[in-house]
Formats: sequence, C-alpha cells, structure tokens
Amino acid sequence: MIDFGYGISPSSAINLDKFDRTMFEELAREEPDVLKCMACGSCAASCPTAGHSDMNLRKVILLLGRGREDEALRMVSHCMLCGKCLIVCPRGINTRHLILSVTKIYQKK
Amino acid sequence: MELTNQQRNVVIIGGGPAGIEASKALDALGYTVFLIERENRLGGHLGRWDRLFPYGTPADDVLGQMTASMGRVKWFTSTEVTQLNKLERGYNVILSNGLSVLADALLLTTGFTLFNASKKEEYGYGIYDKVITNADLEDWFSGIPVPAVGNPRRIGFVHCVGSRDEKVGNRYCSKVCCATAVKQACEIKQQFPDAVVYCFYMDLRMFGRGYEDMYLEAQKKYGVIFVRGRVSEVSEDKDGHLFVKAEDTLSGKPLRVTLDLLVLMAGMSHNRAVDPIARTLALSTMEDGFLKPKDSLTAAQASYCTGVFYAGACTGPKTLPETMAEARAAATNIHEYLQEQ
Amino acid sequence: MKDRFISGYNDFVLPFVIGMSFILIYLAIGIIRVIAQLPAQDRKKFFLSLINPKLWIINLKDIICDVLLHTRIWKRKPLLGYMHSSIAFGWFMLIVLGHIETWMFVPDRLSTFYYPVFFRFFVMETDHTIGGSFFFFLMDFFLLIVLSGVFLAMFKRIRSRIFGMRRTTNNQLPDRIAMYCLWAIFPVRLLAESFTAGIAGGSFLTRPMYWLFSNFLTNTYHILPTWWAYSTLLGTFFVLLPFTRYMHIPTEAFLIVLRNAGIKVSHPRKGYSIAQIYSCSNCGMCIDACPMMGQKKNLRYATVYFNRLLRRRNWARCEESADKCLMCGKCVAVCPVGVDSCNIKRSLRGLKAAPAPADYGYFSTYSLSESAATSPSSAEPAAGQEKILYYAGCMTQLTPVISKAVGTVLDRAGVNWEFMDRDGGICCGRPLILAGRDERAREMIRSNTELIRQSGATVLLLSCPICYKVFRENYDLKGIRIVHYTEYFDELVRLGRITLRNSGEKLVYHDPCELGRGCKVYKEPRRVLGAVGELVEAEKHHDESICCGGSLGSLTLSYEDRKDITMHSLDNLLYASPERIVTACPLCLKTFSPYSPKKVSDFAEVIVQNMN
Amino acid sequence: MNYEGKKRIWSEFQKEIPDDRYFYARSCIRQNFNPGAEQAFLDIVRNRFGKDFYEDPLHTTCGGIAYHSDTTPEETSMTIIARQFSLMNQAGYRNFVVSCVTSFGLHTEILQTWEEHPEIEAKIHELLWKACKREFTKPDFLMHSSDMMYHYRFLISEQARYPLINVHTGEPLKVVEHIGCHYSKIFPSKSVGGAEYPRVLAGLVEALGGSVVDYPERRHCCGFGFRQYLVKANRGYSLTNTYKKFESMEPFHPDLIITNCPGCNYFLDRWQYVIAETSGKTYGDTPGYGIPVLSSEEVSALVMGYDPWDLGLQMHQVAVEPLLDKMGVQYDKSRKYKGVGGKDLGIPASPANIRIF
Repeated sequence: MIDFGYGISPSSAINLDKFDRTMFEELAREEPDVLKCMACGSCAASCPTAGHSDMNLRKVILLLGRGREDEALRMVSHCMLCGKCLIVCPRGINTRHLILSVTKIYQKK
Repeated sequence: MELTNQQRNVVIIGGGPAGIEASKALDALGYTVFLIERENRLGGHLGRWDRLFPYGTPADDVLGQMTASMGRVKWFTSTEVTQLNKLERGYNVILSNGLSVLADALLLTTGFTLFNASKKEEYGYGIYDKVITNADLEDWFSGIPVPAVGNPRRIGFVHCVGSRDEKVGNRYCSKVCCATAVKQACEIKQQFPDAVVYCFYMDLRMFGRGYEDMYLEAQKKYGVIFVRGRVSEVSEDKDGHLFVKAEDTLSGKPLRVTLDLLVLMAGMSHNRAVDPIARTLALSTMEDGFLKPKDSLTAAQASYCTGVFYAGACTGPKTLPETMAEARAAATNIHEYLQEQ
Repeated sequence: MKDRFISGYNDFVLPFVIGMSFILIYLAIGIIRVIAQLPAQDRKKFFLSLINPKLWIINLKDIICDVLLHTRIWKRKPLLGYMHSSIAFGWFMLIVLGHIETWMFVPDRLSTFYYPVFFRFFVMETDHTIGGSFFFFLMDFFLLIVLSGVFLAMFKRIRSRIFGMRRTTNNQLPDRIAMYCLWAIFPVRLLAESFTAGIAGGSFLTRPMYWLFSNFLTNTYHILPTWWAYSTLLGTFFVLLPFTRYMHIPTEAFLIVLRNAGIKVSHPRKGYSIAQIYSCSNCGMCIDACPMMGQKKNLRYATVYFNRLLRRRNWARCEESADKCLMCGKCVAVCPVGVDSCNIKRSLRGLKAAPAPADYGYFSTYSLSESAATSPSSAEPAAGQEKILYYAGCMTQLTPVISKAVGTVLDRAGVNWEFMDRDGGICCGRPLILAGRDERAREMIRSNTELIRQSGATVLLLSCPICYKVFRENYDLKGIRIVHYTEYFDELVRLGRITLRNSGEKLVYHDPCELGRGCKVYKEPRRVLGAVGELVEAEKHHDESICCGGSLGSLTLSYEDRKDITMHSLDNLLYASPERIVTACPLCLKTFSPYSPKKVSDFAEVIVQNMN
Repeated sequence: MNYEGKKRIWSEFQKEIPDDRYFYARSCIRQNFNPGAEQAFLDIVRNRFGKDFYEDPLHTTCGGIAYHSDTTPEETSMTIIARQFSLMNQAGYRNFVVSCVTSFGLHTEILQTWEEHPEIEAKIHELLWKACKREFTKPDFLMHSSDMMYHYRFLISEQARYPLINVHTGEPLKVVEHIGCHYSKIFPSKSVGGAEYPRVLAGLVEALGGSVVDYPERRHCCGFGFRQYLVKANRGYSLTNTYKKFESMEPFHPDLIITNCPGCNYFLDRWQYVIAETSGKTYGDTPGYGIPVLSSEEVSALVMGYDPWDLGLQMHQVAVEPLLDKMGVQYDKSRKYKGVGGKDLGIPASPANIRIF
C-alpha cells in the first residue's frame, strides 16, 4: 500500500441501516420514558456540567437511538447524578434512573 | 318590495365540508341554496380520507353525519360553473347542467388541491415505486389496493412536502400535515407492528387540542422515531429499496437510511379551478394563489367584491374544525348581507 | 420447697431442651458469622467496645429500654408499647424469677437449664414461707402481665386500628405457626402450673384455678400432658425462631451492642446488616410511616417486606424495593428497633450498581465563582471576624429565590460572605451517595474540599439540606464550621444582627427529610419562624414529617407517583389551616409549589419579608 | 423505477440546440489529460457530420478553475469570457459551445448575472475595452459539448460500428453516467433533463445501445471540488467523496463510466488508482481492472469506430481493454504505448493493486 499523505476518511454520517436496535429496545423496555423525549434541551441547559464537559442528556438519548453508543456513554461518564434534569424535564422523564439504566444496559457490551 | 328569504338565492361553489356546512346553515335561515360540486359526490378531500386526527374518527362517519339531512338545499354533483356574470344586483351563474341561477350572494368554498408531490423531483414520486403520498396511504387505509405499500419493515414519513418551500412557490405551512403524518405513522404501526417508522420533520406543529397527546402516543406507544431534518434526496438502490438522506439536525450529523416505503406529506396548494372565477370577478389573490379575504381578522369571510364570500381552505390552509367554523361564520355574514339589501 | 423427683428430670422437657439447644447453637454460629463478616476495622471497633465500661452501661441501658421495656413504642403508641413490653419484660421476669427460685430453693439444680423453666413441675411445696409466697405471687403476677399482652396481641390481629396502626404486616406461614405457639405458651403454662398448684403451690392466679379445675377435673391426670404441651410449644417456638419474625427477640440485643460500638452498614447482606434485618420484628410500624403507602400498589415496598426479602436473599425484589425508596428516613425514625434500612438499601444500590466508568477530569475547570474570587471582601478577614462561604448547590440554581434571599439577609446582617457557586459548581456528591455510588462521590468531595479550602473561609453556609448532610457527614473540613442557613439565621437573630417583626401570619414549617431526620435540625427554623408569624404544626412533624415526594433518594419512582406523595404531604401540612407553608429546602419548594393550594415559601424568603 | 415518470420530468427540461455553426472553446485541463477527446469531437462534427465548428487559436482559458479556487474575482473571468465572445463575434458566429463543464457553468452563471445586472455587463464592456480594445455581443446560444453529442446522438448511432453492447452476451453494457456538477445543478433549466434526472448522457447512452445504471449516489460530486483537491490538506476529503460514489455503484458492476466533464473524468479515473493503492479495492465488472471512465466524445468516437489508441485512451489510468473486448473493438495491443509515427512512449510502471493491461 502506498501512503499518499491522505486517505479515505471514515464517514461521519449516521447510518441507520447499520444500527442494531436490540440494545436500545432493551433500554426502552426498562425505561419506556426514553421514547418520550421531545428534545427540548431543558436537561442539557440546566446540567451543572454544561460548559465544563460535553455531557448533554438530550444528545445521549438521541445518540443511543441512532446507534452512537460510544459517544453517548462518554457523555454519561461525566454525570454527577445531581437530578436537576429530573426536576426540569417537562415530560416527566426519570432522567436519573435513565442514566443508571443506560450505564447498566450498555455495560454488557 | 320586501323579498322573503326563500326568494333569495345563494350559490355555493364547492361541495366540500365548508360548502356542505354553509349550505345547511343558510338553508336553515330560509334561503334557497344551490350547492355546486365538480366531483361526482359531495365531501371534497374529506371523502378520500379514511380516519381523522386527533381521535381517529372515521371520515365517512363525519361526512355521513354532515350530509344526512341536506334540508331543501339544491345540490348538484358533477356540475361546474360554466359562466358567471356580475349583474347590477347579484350574479348570474350558469352551470354545466344547463341551469341558470340568479344568485343574490355567492359563497366560494373551493378548498385546496393537494400539492403535486412529483414537483419535488428529489423525492422521486412517480419515479420510484415505493414513494407514495399521504393521500395514497389514506386510500390504502380505506381498503383501496396500493401495490407500493407491500409489506414494509422500514417506513418513512416526510413532512412539509410542498409546504414551507419557496422553491415550489409555497412559503406557508399547510397546518394539517404534521398531525396527519403522526396519525398515519401510528396507523401504519397498527398494521405493521414490527416495522420501524421514521418521521422526518422540520418543526412539529402540534397546535390543536389532542394533537400533543397523539404525538406522545406515537412516541411512547408506537415507538415512532422522529428525526428533525428534512429529507434532502431519495434514491433507489439495486433492489428497489429507497435510500434516503437527511440531516439529523439535533445531533448535527448527516443521516442515511434505507426504507421500504416513503410517504410524502403533500401539503395544500391553492385550487386552480377557482382561478377563472377569480379573474371574472376580479377577486384579489395572494402571491401563493389563495384568495385574499377583505381582512384576515375582522372580515375573513368577506371578499373585496360585494356579495361574494369565502369559507374554508380557499383562503389558505385550514383544519377541518376551522373550515366548519368558517362555513358557519360565512352563513351568518351572508345572512346579515342579505338582510341589509 | 424441695425436689419432687430424685432425678430432677422428666421426658417432657425433651422438646424444650432440643429447641433451646438448637436456638443457642444457631445464635452462636450466627454471632460468629456476623463478627467474621465485619470489615476488619469494624471488627476491631466491636472488640474494643466490649472492654469499654462506659459502653457496657450504655448497652445495658439500651437493652433494658429497647429490648425489654420497648420505651420507643411506649412514647409513640402507649397501648402498643404495653403490649410489647408486657410480653417481653414479663417473660424475661418469669425466666429470671424461675432462676432465682431455683437458686434459692434447689441451688444444685441450677446446672440443668430446663429446671428453672419447669420449676413448678419439679418441686413440691413443703411449707408456706413468706419468701415462697412472695415469689409465687411475682410469678403469677408476671404471668398475668404476659397473658394480658398476649390477649392484646390477639386482639391486635383483629383490630389493629385500636393500636394506632392502619396497616399491619401480613404474616407468612412460619410466622403464623410461631405466633400461635407464642399465644399458646403462656395460657398453657398457666394451665400446667394450675394443675400442679396442688403439689407445687401457687399464688393468686394458679391456686384459684387449681380449685376451680378440681371441682370437675382430676387434676393429676392433666399435669403431665399440660407440661408436655408447654414444653412442646416452647421447643417448637425455638426451632421455628430463625425462620420467623421472632428472631428479633435474641438478635436485637446483639444489634444494640454492635450499634453502640459505632459500626456502620457496609454491605447489605453481610455482617452488621444481618444483625439489622434479623432484628426487624415485622411490627409494621414502617408501613404506615412510609410516604409511598398512599398508593396500595406500593405496599410491597414497605421496609418490613424489604427486610424480609433480604433475609431470603430475594435480590431482584430487594433491588426493586431499594431503588424505589425515597430515603426519607421515616421508617428508621419510627422503627422500635432502629433498623438502619436506608443505609442497607443504599449499600444494596451500590452493590448492584453497574461498574460504569466515570470521567470527572473536567472538575479542574471549575473555580470559585467570579465574585467570590475577586470581590474585595475575599481578602483575609480581620482577626475574629468570620468569613462565610455560601454554597447554594445544584438545586438552588433552579430556585434563585432562595440564594437571592440568603444574600439579602447576609448583606443586611453585615456579614463578610462570598458566593461559592454563583456561576454553577460541582455537585456536593450526596445524590451519588444516595444512589449508592459512594466511590464516585469521593471525586466531588475532593474537588469541592479543595475549592473551599482555597477560599480561606471559616464558615461554610448551606441552604440545601441535601448538601448540608453530605458536608457534615462525608467532608473533612476541619477548622471550617458547616452550618445550615436556618441555624445561621437563628444565630443572627439571637445576636441581634438582624431583627424581625411579627406579621402574625399563620405559618407551617415543613421539616425537610435531610435537615430534620437527616441532621436533627428542628428547633432553629421554628424559633425564627415563631418570631415572624404564628407558627402552627402539621399533623405529623419533626421526626414524623412526611417527605415532599421530590426526594432524590428514590431512583425509580415516577413523577406521577411522586405527585401522590406530594399531595399527601401537603394535606398533612395544611392540617392546622396555615396561610403559608415554609420549607428550608430547594427541592421541597420546587416540589410543593405547583400543587399547593397555599403559598409555599422558602425560609430565607420569609425572613427577608419580615426583616426590619 | 418508473421510466414514464422520468420522461415526464425530462419533458420539462428541454432546451433548443441549434444544429450548426458554433464557436468552439476548449477545456484547459482536458487538452492536457485527454487531448484525443476534443480532437475526436471536432473530427466527428466536422468530418463525419459536416458541421461548421470554428476554433480560434487566440482563445484562452475561461479562468473557471482559478475562479472556483477563490484565486481570481468574478470580474476577471467575466472579462476573459467577454474576450472569447468578442473572438466569436469577430469570426461571425452566434452560437458558443464549450468543452468543459466548469466552463459551461461559469459561462451560464455570467450570462445570467449580466441578465439580472446589466450594470455589471456594462462594466465588463468597459473593462474589456480597457484591457484589449475589444467589443463583444453575447452569444444567442450557449451549449456544452455533451449537449452536442446528445443532439447528434442519432447521427452517431447511424454510424455506430461498435454499439454499447456486450458482444459475448448480447446484453447492453451497464453504463454509469456522471454529470459534472456545474452542468445542471446551478441552472437546471439550462440543461437537458434538469439536475435531478439529467437526460444529456442518459439519452446518448440509450441511443448507443447501452443501459444506464441508476445508483443511489448518482447526484454526488466526483470529488474534485477545486479547493478540496487543490489544497493537499483537503485531498482526503476529495478522495472520500469519490470513494462514496464507487461504493454506491459497486453492486451494479458497471462496465463503463461516461462523463461530460474533464475534471470528473480525471478524478473518477485517477482516484480508482489511489483507492486501489491505499485500500486494495477495485470496482467494476472485470475484477482487478476498475471501471473505465470515458468522456461522451470518447465513447461516441469509440462507437463510431475510431482507433482507441488514436483517441488517446491509453492516457486514462484505468485500462480500457476489457471494455474494448466487450464491445468487440478491434485494436492493436502493441500500439498502446506508441506515439505519433510509432515513437515509443515507454510503458508505465505497473501499480500493485489495479491492473493496467
């Protein structure tokens, strides 16, 4: 193989065809409320880590539903479990337990 | 000489929900009402729909209830207006069935036409076999065979097809498509529970009572996946599946998915059939072709032309309840107008 | 008084001997196991406590009060207290007196441990002595006491409400058999002693019974069968004991010794926790106490059932129950035994927690908020002047009314203070600890400690009880006073640094769980509020106050279920028709506000409104 | 796929193409990469069809690459193009045909700009006069050379010696048609068939007997993208774009890629070599060879019986021999690397992962 000094870069696109939904469905069985998120961003806005880390619960939920588990788990690792997101969620999602379930279910990987 | 109400004629052009509702209201006030419908049955677009959002009421039931008693309304289907003359007082309306009516007032309830989805070439309606419209899907729900539907495992709904799109000349929101898409997404999940259903939306405009609940149900009960991003292009792959591109704007990443069925939520376009009438009577229209009411707040049913009134989607996209309310309002306006004559 | 039989033995004692031997061996093994399972540090503490005479006195006092007299239940529900102490103390006295009698009259029989129990069978009365009658009287008296307790216990099964209990524990089969045994033991003993009273003598209870029976029965025929029955019941009861709620009888004393040694829960099913859960008497006091019990479906999450499931190692259901718990601590507060179930549940959460990787590297990007770092007051305070660092915490960010009011009070009082997390900060760590993730919380504690030390403050002021508890218990901030704003404002008032006017408004104070039961702060907020209005009490208050429902303690409770708890808690607060509810916790404030028919205010807000 | 639906759309994007009398402007890059293509074009239209296509030796580059690389302002290109028009006026022609798609796009853009902003056109008149004392008038018709190939497609098929049919199987060859972005994406109405389903090459391929492959990434850029390739730091991006196209067309096993743009031709061709040499992967119907990429002129000439080596097909990276064999084209293997008069051009080094003969 020749090194030209550049090469084919991996796609940044979300390819839903390659997304195995089993894990996400398991999460949805355990936390049906994960489906209720309407991406308002209240959780991310009030998060005490905002501005200090890339933790964004809205994105965590979204990315898990798009097959980007690694990114989501990296975000979750910054969570302090303080529960502010739980208080501000307009759809009443139990965000704290959702985060715990995410770590539990995706840990099996 | 004082004329009785019965001696006064009102001609209503367009036998959809607005026309039907207004004709009954005016009939109840004693006027002689002529209801003209181009198609071979009353009901307009409502007649083609299977169930209605947000509660899934069968459209046939609604229409049946509306047309159950038409009173003394003289209604003609498969009939068009061939000639329209403004008289000193009122209008002379000549119909394709040969009838000529001297109308004291004219009500336009000409509604809308469904946006021609093939104009959005990148979605391939009419080219790719598995791309259908919301109306096609309603046909399928009503039991009319639509071969494209097949037995899909992955289904996509594209919101805002022909709406909020300056390129096709429709800058406005068609109002009903979001709710229709969510309704249809739930309905198709009822038919194919194992299918994965995506809704590609720009904004979800769930403004009406019960709409938000419908949205919540679509998410939680039916697991419909909402992707905020407009589908940019559709292609067919080797096996005839649809390869769809959109941006997942909430994650800021391009998104690719292969689907077995794509439903385009065609919006409302103005009804071109009303153009000759508008020209004859010199009625004002807006840049998108819809008729322009005298004042959108205080005289929404009035035109700039004496004795000509509007109701329903001829002045812009409306939901069914809005259309019905406008029809009843127009009947009242016409009544006031005729009493002053 | 002398031996009736040379052998001093009869076959009927066998069931008792077998049962007693079994339970003694079982207990010995159990105690050894518990001690073995203790972490090395705790084990050391335990052994050290055994040679500490001061602790001996405390242990003795606690055992007498809690195990025998049930003073805690007495305080809460006298009738129920009488029921428990009559059986426990009465029975204990019967055993003690039996031994005293044996020691006095047939001292050489003391070596057989069944003899004192069946004393009346083995002796015959040779002459009446004052001493003998006295003991006979005492024996009959305590038997009567026990019998009265048993009678109440039977009655309680049918009509628990009379005892102030809306719900009682539902018993399992072994429990029920043991319960019937317990119910039968003392009436049968009465019968046995009555039939034997002609030979062995008796007192005001047994003698009349003997005469009564002799009118229509040949008492001698019934002596042996009734003693057999008595012994069999005792034996059965002892054998069943480890599998029933009555295991608390022997375990509780051990628990007291362990607790007084300063041991804390470290594993949900090992060591100290075993002593805890076996000490649970299944009395069911925790059922009514639990704020979740407003909904019938939540009954199964009551602590008593949790303890029972944990004894059986039903991990799945235990976990569910532990995750549901609000950690309000009320079940611990009302528990007659003082089972520390919150910490057992917490440690279970920790045990079952997924080993998720945590990355708190970003903590280094936090600093003291701009104002705290640069304001002129951040200069070294003058000698003797305290420098206050106010940490609002995450939740207070959602209730700015609190931090604003706290600031106003401090400014008015002329206090030298800084706002540690005006621009947001690191969580205190308590929410993670509540979720059983103590290890992860340690990073927060370390980073916050560093920030606080950096500030040079002498006092750390907190408005959030959740933070307050963790700062008090888990932080090492020697030299820095940690104080809740209710306490601090009380101090300011008493020092005259702020003066208040009484508006006459009728106020009710809600004790936040973490502040009241958690940190025992009750009187300070009340004292201050009493000065600004007419303070009334809720129906349940202090230790028995009801959680607002917003607690971060529960992991799984849905917001719909939380709402039920909130409504229940509000009903309780509105008992004396107050005009306003005052609380001292941002979470309570946020939880109550949307649903309360009466205005809900924060403590500091009320102070600001009534400050001169 | 509904062909009738496509026809309906094509019918909406038709343009008038004059049959004769054109002023021809070359492509600066194509003259160097594939000079045979333009030579063949002129030979076909002039000598085979007897049309009048004038080429002025004084005409220059249009400046399109510099413009799209953000190195010259639009006015520069406008003035250059105005000079081309002036040359056309001078030669007495009213129709202008360009060989390059970027150039075609730029011409279209400039004409459209002038139409919307006459003041800019006036300024260019002034600039041109200052620069070289010339006047100009705009052409009546602006065409791209592929428009001409499309226009003459039936003339070509009449003279076809080797239609796009696999002589071994009798099946039509599977042809990927790639349209340069600047042909129709900027002004769909100035194209044949529009931007979504362009007709210009599809019509030619059909007329020559081939079948068009419609693959999902057909709309995608070839990867050139000017700055993307020209700035080396971005070059991976250019390559990745091309790679995406090849991945998308792979399941169809195409025999040939036909393009109308010199840049696309070059990049679709050369990047196959780079992909092969960096990832070991080759595409197409003939394993190990890749997919030949030819311009519409080259394909037309090949079909009409021009000798492949006279056409300069050896200038392409991907070997055309498998295609020639499928078409049944007679050719002399030994002439491949011989220049004019049998001059030995030398044999290129053989790449490791893509076969060149």
